[in-house]
Amino acid sequence: MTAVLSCTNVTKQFGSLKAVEDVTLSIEKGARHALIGPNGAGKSTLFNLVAGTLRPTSGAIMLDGVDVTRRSAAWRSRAGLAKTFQHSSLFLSLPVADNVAMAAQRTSGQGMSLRRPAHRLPGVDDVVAECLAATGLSGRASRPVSDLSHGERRQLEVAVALATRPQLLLLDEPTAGMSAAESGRFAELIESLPGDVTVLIIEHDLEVVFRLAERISVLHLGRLLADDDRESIRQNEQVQRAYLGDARPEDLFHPAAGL
Amino acid sequence: MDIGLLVPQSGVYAPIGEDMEQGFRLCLDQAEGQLGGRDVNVVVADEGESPDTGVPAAQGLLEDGVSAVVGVVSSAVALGVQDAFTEAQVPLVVANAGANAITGPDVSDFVWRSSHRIEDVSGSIGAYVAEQVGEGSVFVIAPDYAAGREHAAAFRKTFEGAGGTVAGEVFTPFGQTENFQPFLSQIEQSGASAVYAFFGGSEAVSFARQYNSFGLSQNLPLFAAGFVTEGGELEALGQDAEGIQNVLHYSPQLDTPENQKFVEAYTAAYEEPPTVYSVQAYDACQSLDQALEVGTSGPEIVEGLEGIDTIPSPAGEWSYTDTHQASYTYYLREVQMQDGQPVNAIIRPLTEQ
Amino acid sequence: MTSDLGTSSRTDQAARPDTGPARGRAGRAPRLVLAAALLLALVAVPFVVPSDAANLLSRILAFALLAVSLDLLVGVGGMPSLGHAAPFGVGAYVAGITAKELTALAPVQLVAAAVAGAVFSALVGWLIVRVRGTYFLMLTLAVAELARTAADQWDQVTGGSNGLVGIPAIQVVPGGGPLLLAGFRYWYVLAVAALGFGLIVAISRSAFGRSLRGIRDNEDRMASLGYSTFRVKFTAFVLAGAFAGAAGSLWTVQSRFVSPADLGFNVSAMALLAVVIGGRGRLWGAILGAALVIFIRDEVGAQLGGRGPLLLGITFIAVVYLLPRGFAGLRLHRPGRKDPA
Amino acid sequence: MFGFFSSNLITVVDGIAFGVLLFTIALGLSLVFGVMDVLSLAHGSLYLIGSYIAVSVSTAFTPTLGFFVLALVLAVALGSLAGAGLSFLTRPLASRGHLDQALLTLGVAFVVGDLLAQQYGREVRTVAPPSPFDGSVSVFGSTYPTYRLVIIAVGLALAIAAYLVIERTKMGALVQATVADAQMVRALGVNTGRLMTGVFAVGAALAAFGGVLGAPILNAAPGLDNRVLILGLVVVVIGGLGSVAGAFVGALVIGQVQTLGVSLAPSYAAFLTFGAMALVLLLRPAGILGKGRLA
Repeated sequence: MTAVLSCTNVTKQFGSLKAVEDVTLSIEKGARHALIGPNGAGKSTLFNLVAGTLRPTSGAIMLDGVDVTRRSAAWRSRAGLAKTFQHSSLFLSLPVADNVAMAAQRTSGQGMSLRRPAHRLPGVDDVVAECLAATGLSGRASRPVSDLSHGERRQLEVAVALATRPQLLLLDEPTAGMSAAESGRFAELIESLPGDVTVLIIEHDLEVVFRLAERISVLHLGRLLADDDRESIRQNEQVQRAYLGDARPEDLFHPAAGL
Repeated sequence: MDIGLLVPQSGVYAPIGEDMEQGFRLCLDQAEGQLGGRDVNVVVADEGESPDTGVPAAQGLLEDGVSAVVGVVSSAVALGVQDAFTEAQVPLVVANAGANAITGPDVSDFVWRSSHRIEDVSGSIGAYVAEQVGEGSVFVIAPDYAAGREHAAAFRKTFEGAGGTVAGEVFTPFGQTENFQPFLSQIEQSGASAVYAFFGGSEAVSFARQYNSFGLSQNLPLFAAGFVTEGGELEALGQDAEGIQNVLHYSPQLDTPENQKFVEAYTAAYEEPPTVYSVQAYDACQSLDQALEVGTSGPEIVEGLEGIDTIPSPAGEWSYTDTHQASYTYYLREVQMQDGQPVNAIIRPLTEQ
Repeated sequence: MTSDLGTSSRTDQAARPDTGPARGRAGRAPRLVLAAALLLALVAVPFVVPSDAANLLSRILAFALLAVSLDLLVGVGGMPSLGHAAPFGVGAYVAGITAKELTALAPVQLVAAAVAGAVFSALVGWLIVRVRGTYFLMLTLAVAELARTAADQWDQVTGGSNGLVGIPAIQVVPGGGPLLLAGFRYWYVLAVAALGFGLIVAISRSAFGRSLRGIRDNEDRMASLGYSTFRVKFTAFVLAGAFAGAAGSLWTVQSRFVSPADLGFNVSAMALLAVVIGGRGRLWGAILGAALVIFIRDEVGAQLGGRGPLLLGITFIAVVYLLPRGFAGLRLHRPGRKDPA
Repeated sequence: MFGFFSSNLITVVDGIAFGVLLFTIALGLSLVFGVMDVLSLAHGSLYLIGSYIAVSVSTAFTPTLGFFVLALVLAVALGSLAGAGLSFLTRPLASRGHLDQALLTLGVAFVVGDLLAQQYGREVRTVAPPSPFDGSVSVFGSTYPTYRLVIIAVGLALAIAAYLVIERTKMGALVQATVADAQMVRALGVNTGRLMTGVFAVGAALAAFGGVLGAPILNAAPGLDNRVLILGLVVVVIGGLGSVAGAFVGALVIGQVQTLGVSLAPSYAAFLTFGAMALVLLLRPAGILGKGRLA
């Protein structure tokens, strides 16, 4: 089975600071993969390198066996990569449905279409309705984004990403600021995604991490500390020290403890 | 009866517009508010600085139903509205815009000009300059727009026709040139023995002052189209203008009884001496005074204009040519200081009427 | 630094969803009736007012098309151009030259002018749309000034600073007589302006229009959704240029004269003022803005004894403070209005 | 090659004089933009106010050095006040983007232009250089007005002073930090409102100072405000918005473009200034010394 995403010796340097250093990582099709690590570990930087909003200082990034290191974010998106943003990045003056339609119309190749009114595009409204339903936003379709709560905006982020029909979905701290109930619903949503969609998630809520991810990579100070299945990471002492300091592992890795 | 007065009241040409309005109103006041025996109401519109305001302002006057329009400083505006006036059958008496084409061979019945034609201005001094420089050569400098190019061409035509040699010619970016040093340096290097220049407004002042401060005036006599040393430019230049020989069809210094009377009346009314701009508008008013005796419709006014024998202008009698152009006498003037004030002394006529 | 230069602040706009594509059809019918009534009233104008007022209305309509096309860039696309007079002037020149040298047929002039505006915008837009914000503002200004200077210098073609004169009156159909009467000219201008306005509204409501709003709100996010933001912006720039060129042709129909000043900073600034007065992104508002601007400049300003620029200056200041969202924003204060949610 | 230089040397010198004069306008524009994110189109009016102050002083008194200095002091005082006023006017628009600020300041420029024309008339007004410098000297074998050398000296001194203030003082460090990240500075508890008013006042005072300094060679007339503003904008865009060094480099470049460039390519003189700006923007969209901020 080919890797959907593979990073080879990827390094990103800002001035003298190496935000990501020599990371080699491979993610298989259909995987549910989590990226964890303390603040400042370089998780978001690595995401941006993968998504194409940043260019690596050295190393190579492949999507589906194609070298995309020099490709733009837009190109990668068209190749099936979608990313949600840590600080939600939406179209604030537009209604909720339009935010999702923006993704759907591009994916259906109608983003430049002048032919018919935007609300009569074939195939777009269905996708919008489906993605809004999947994220529980159906009732908010015509509200402006500014009316949404913080949690709803995060859901909308996911709806926008889903509307691109991604092969690889990057979720950057999707549950940050969500209530426990919202987090639970969110996990259900990810679980319900088709099996061939690969999910890579940055998450602080370890309950969500261990619920969703089969494999987990740990970043620390820009380096890849560990990359293993769920159980091995749970046991890995090096990870515990780096990630959790001196706290007792039982407390922290108990599924109900949260963080 | 409404007469439109289209002059710049805002923008860089507003001083010219003010002189024109004063000249026009003086004539009207002297006629006790009547032209051709009819009571006249003057409707003033602001021509502004460029055609994008001037053309709509002219159209606005037509829309207001005026019987005739006097004024227009910008040649572009005059050329731009001539068709509209022809179709509306409203006479336009141009009282400053100098483009040659305004009174060209195919001039409209409804377009007349009581003011100078550029070719007549710069063309009338060419032979004199050629005579002055003899074996030497002349450098020609003017702003880079239609009027500047027409002045330069008119001067060169008669100057070269009289055997003069042109050492070089340069056109400065119009409305953008404050610093003339690069051009003055070019003039010095050209080996010219004199300079002919046309400028207006702030460019005229900057050019003539810098001509002095860079020391050119010590070696190279400056000849100019008279606008360089007219009205506000002359006042601003003061001593810096002294000795500039220039050509124009009027000066308050003109020693005729008609002019003395005019200068007296004008100075009494406005506390400043008249300029060529005042006289051109004054003469436009005199033209209408004669023409309106025939009637008030457009074609009747045109008939009246066609019937004019001579206009008793302060600048000397003149008449309209076949192409509706005022035929002024052009004078060689020289800026001299009188009681600390610069004036354009009349040296001699350059043309005969 | 905000990247959404052309728009009012996000929280401002968020108070009401944009008249964007997702807007339901509910509430549209009364507006259509209103628009039809307005159009009918405009058609009837030459019957009720003296024929010369039709000239003023023609000028307003031509300028309104320019302003609405600029609003497509500024209000919908978030690209604040200070040089929209350039494609307008190019269109005006091409229309004038076509009329003089080729044909008095107005539709031919119109198409030629629109194509010229589009081609000009494509040539310069290829470079201009790569920069954003203040730099976009300055680069559009620079290009327009260069175009104006070129019109000034190229006098064999443009007539130089004296302008292009001797443009014949238009014919609308082959073999028809020239339209010398202001009322007939006005009908032609009204028809084309209404068509152009309709097309721009359609563009703004199309999928492309939605993409353009996306660019205005969040260009980076559009890129990460797979859009070529360059293509979207470039297309908008070219389309706006085409409509500006068409507006230039209408201007020429009425004034029958083109000068370099038609490409100048003043025209660009007036068009921008019309857009802001009307309310950015509310295309119909730009029409009202254009009417007010032309009325102030040509009718009131010209009679003020040289204080016209003062009046304009006060208008600029007043609009910025009192109408932050333009005329369109005034609707917000209508009591009892509900969003069509 | 040598012949080319020797015949154009005086033009290069003149380009420096013109360049440092532009610097006085561009510096204020650039700082106001960098610190307040305001593109002030009223900046040319401040210059013209300075020029008319020079006119007033030189008509009321004799053109001695003392009175010229008096004009400079008056211009700085009035300019600061006007700048503080502009800062007050633009503050409410801080969240509304550049377009609103541009329209507002353009409106202010129209109003100020009209008021100045009412006060001083629309004729060109001239100002004599201060008497000790009202002559010419020989530079590289050409006659050159002494006063332009004074402009070079004053302008360079001003540039050095600005550099020292920005680079060596605490206030300068604060300004730089605000240019780089205004939010961060605000978060650190600095009263950015006072800082912004201060920067606006200083920028405006500089422009008015430039107006007095430039009056003896550029005169004072309606419309000069626009031309000066346009040149100032071109300079800051070329140099990079918000950068002191950029304003200086941009001013010197435009100074040379307007003198040496004009003298080398007179037929294209009208295209040179905006052509240079378009070229720089295309090659280095953030200006010669810009830090790559494009939004």
